[in-house]
Amino acid sequence: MVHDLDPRPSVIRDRLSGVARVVCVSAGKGGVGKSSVASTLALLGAEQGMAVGLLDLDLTGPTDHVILGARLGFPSEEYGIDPERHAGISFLSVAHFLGMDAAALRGGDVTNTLLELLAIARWGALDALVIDMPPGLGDTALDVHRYLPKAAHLVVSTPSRLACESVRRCLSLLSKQGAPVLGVVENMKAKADDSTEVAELAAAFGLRHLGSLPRDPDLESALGTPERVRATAFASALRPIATEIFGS
Amino acid sequence: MVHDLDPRPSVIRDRLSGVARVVCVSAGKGGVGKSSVASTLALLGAEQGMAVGLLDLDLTGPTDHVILGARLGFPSEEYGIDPERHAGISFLSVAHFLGMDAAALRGGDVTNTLLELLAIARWGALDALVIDMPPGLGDTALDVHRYLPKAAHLVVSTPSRLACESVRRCLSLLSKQGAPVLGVVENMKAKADDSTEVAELAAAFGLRHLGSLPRDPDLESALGTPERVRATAFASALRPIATEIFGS
Amino acid sequence: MHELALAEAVLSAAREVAEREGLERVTKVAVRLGALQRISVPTFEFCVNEVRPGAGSKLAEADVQVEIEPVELACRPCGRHFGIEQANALEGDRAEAVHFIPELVHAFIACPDCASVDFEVVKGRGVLIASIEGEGGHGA
Amino acid sequence: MHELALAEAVLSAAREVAEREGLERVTKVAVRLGALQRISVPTFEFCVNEVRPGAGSKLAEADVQVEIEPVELACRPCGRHFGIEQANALEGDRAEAVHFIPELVHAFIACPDCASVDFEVVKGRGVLIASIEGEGGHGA
Ligand SMILES: Nc1ncnc2c1ncn2[C@@H]1O[C@H](COP(=O)(O)OP(=O)(O)O)[C@@H](O)[C@H]1O
Ligand SMILES: Nc1ncnc2c1ncn2[C@@H]1O[C@H](COP(=O)(O)OP(=O)(O)O)[C@@H](O)[C@H]1O
Ligand SMILES: [Mg+2]
Ligand SMILES: [Mg+2]
Ligand SMILES: [Mg+2]
Ligand SMILES: [Mg+2]
Ligand code: NI
Ligand code: NI
Ligand SMILES: [Zn+2]
Ligand SMILES: [Zn+2]
Repeated sequence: MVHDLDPRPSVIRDRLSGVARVVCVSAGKGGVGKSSVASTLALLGAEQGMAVGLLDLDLTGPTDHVILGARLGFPSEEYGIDPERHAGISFLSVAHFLGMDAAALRGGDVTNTLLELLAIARWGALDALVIDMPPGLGDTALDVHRYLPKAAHLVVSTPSRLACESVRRCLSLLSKQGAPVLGVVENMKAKADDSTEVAELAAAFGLRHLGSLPRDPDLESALGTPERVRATAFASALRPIATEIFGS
Repeated sequence: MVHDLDPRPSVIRDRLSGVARVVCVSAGKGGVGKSSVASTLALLGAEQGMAVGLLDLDLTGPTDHVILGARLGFPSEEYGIDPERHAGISFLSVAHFLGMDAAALRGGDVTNTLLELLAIARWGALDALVIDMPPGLGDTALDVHRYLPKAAHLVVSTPSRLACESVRRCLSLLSKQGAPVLGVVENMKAKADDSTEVAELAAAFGLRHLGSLPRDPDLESALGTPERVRATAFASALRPIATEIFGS
Repeated sequence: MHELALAEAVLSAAREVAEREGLERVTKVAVRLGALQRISVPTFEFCVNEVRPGAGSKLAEADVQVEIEPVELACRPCGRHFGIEQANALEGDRAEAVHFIPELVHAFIACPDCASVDFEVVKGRGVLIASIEGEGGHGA
Repeated sequence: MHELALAEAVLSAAREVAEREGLERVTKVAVRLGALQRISVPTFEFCVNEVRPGAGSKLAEADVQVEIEPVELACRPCGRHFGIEQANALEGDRAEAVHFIPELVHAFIACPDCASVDFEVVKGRGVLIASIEGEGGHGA
């Protein structure tokens, strides 16, 4: 009576039943700092005593393992796969399976990969699962809304008009979808920069501007060492935002 | 005897028969400056007396119109659509049709949009068509290889390890595909930065490091005014690369 | 008349098929126009005749039959099928945008049941060759 | 045994179907295992029995039939169908990566004719419920 049914969507809710909240770090635009914010947010949550997971859904351009200095290699499997425990967080990325290889994925392959990861990963009890989103408004954005409808979005933009142009389209999509948006974080703000573009963008969608993170020349050299990432001015500026998000 | 045939691929070669070369500005990674490089490259080609086209294939996050200060609104149509003449170049973007709206596109929709644009746009005689690629290794990257197999890639990276991580996967894909790669351009190099990551990346794939473009604090305010973009230090550093690419 | 470009694509694809299959002439090309793209049958027929190659070509005598395929959209999250009313309601710049690039419908239409913009265009997208018939040569 | 997670998914989906269709019990669940993912029939049967809910559940007595579906890949640029040999030749970490996430095959396999990595997995990807049968209730 039923034919060719994909069993995976049915088990996703179970897999996330121990997860108190899902926070997607989104932008639409690439290079605004989604991965830096998502990874550092997860580290700051752990620092604050939370049980935090991090899932890198930038499936063709994963980078969170570089930021965290996480080992690549297969996660252990028992009743599914166990996200890697690293720097106090539970971490899963396609890079664990792919190593340094490259797989170009069409939309249907993206959906399949995402469903497979959500179906087999055992996150256990988490205060928050942070999801690092890919750039663009494509299959991942639509699938997250479809399969994780309660996920709340933390939207990142830089002050550049090019970033705001794309982030506006992302906010417009989230608004059409009725997806919860926690607010907008401004990243890579130069000291002298008094532009108000990001604040205006947030206001145009009735969203909070949650704060500004400085362009931090020391972030690059801290990459790969979690305690050094946590010690950057970038992380310091993100800390109050993390407290608010994980506390709320 | 033939059923449900998509007529569009058949006409693409005709549409580009007057185009001497296609140059894709690629990276895999977002935010490394693909759009800035692609748009400025097109402007510099025009400055050098070339007939240059610019096609923004970042279909869900187009930004070239912002860089160029191009008017949005429908292109004129005659025997197809005529790319907009702006600042001496022929320019086409999905933003011409979409304005400020947002359309999330799954992979199949990306392919359809790309085929439609390639089938209806009349580029005429061009010395070069510059294509601004989206971030990620997905439908657009695969379709460009499939439908424009002779396109040569100009790959952009920043010195950051996060950019290099993704750009390496892009180079790995291009290499597997046997796609022509013109070389690697290093963007947003800080004055004090003597990192060799991008040079090593190029060398690892047997490619030329074509040059470094400075992180230019004046680029942002020049956006939207082609003559000001051409007058930036960013454009000055790109000029010899443009000469080489368009002259070759 | 950007439709001329699509009519050319149809004839170009038909010629390619004729060559691949070794036909001497194409007798019939059936075209389906997806209603989403809002190209009328007379307009497309006019365009085909404008760009049709002259006497002596394999396509000179082909009977090009054009029909409209109604729009059918399917919402991925909730499964609802819809589309005809919503597509008909598109006006002005939105209709024009979808006329040029049917996928842009994703910016303008949502599922009437669950408001999702995540729907598939099952039918009625754009210009498609439904079938090609020919005679002569080894492929007849 | 990450396969336990997939076996759970199969039983969870079957239970959902039983509830939606008002079945009293599920009599049969036919599962197709795509050969690409390299899960053996005995392994998957073992996993299903490990996670199968006990007496009283709608699934307690279901006959879970598991069969392997061969791999079929289709090259988009050139149309060539291939896959069985290439998938069998995967070894070590590559086989393991594809065992966890079948799409990663795109990193490791290319079309034998044109070397393209742009192919579709037509058949034999992963775990799929081919059919579910049940009885009792209003949906029987
Ligand atoms: N606040 C910051 N200061 C300095 N560099 C930053 C900052 N945020 C991000 N970066 C750098 O900018 C680049 C893009 O950041 P990334 O987190 O990869 O963005 P995304 O995930 O949105 O593509 C990376 O090289 C990263 O190291
Ligand atoms: N050399 C540069 N100096 C300063 N800013 C730059 C430079 N290149 C790019 N940018 C800025 O960096 C951001 C990303 O550039 P963009 O061209 O949009 O990259 P992509 O197309 O790869 O996403 C934009 O805000 C752009 O203005
Ligand atoms: Mg990222
Ligand atoms: Mg990432
Ligand atoms: Mg861009
Ligand atoms: Mg762009
Ligand atoms: Ni028209
Ligand atoms: Ni396993
Ligand atoms: Zn719906
Ligand atoms: Zn092939």
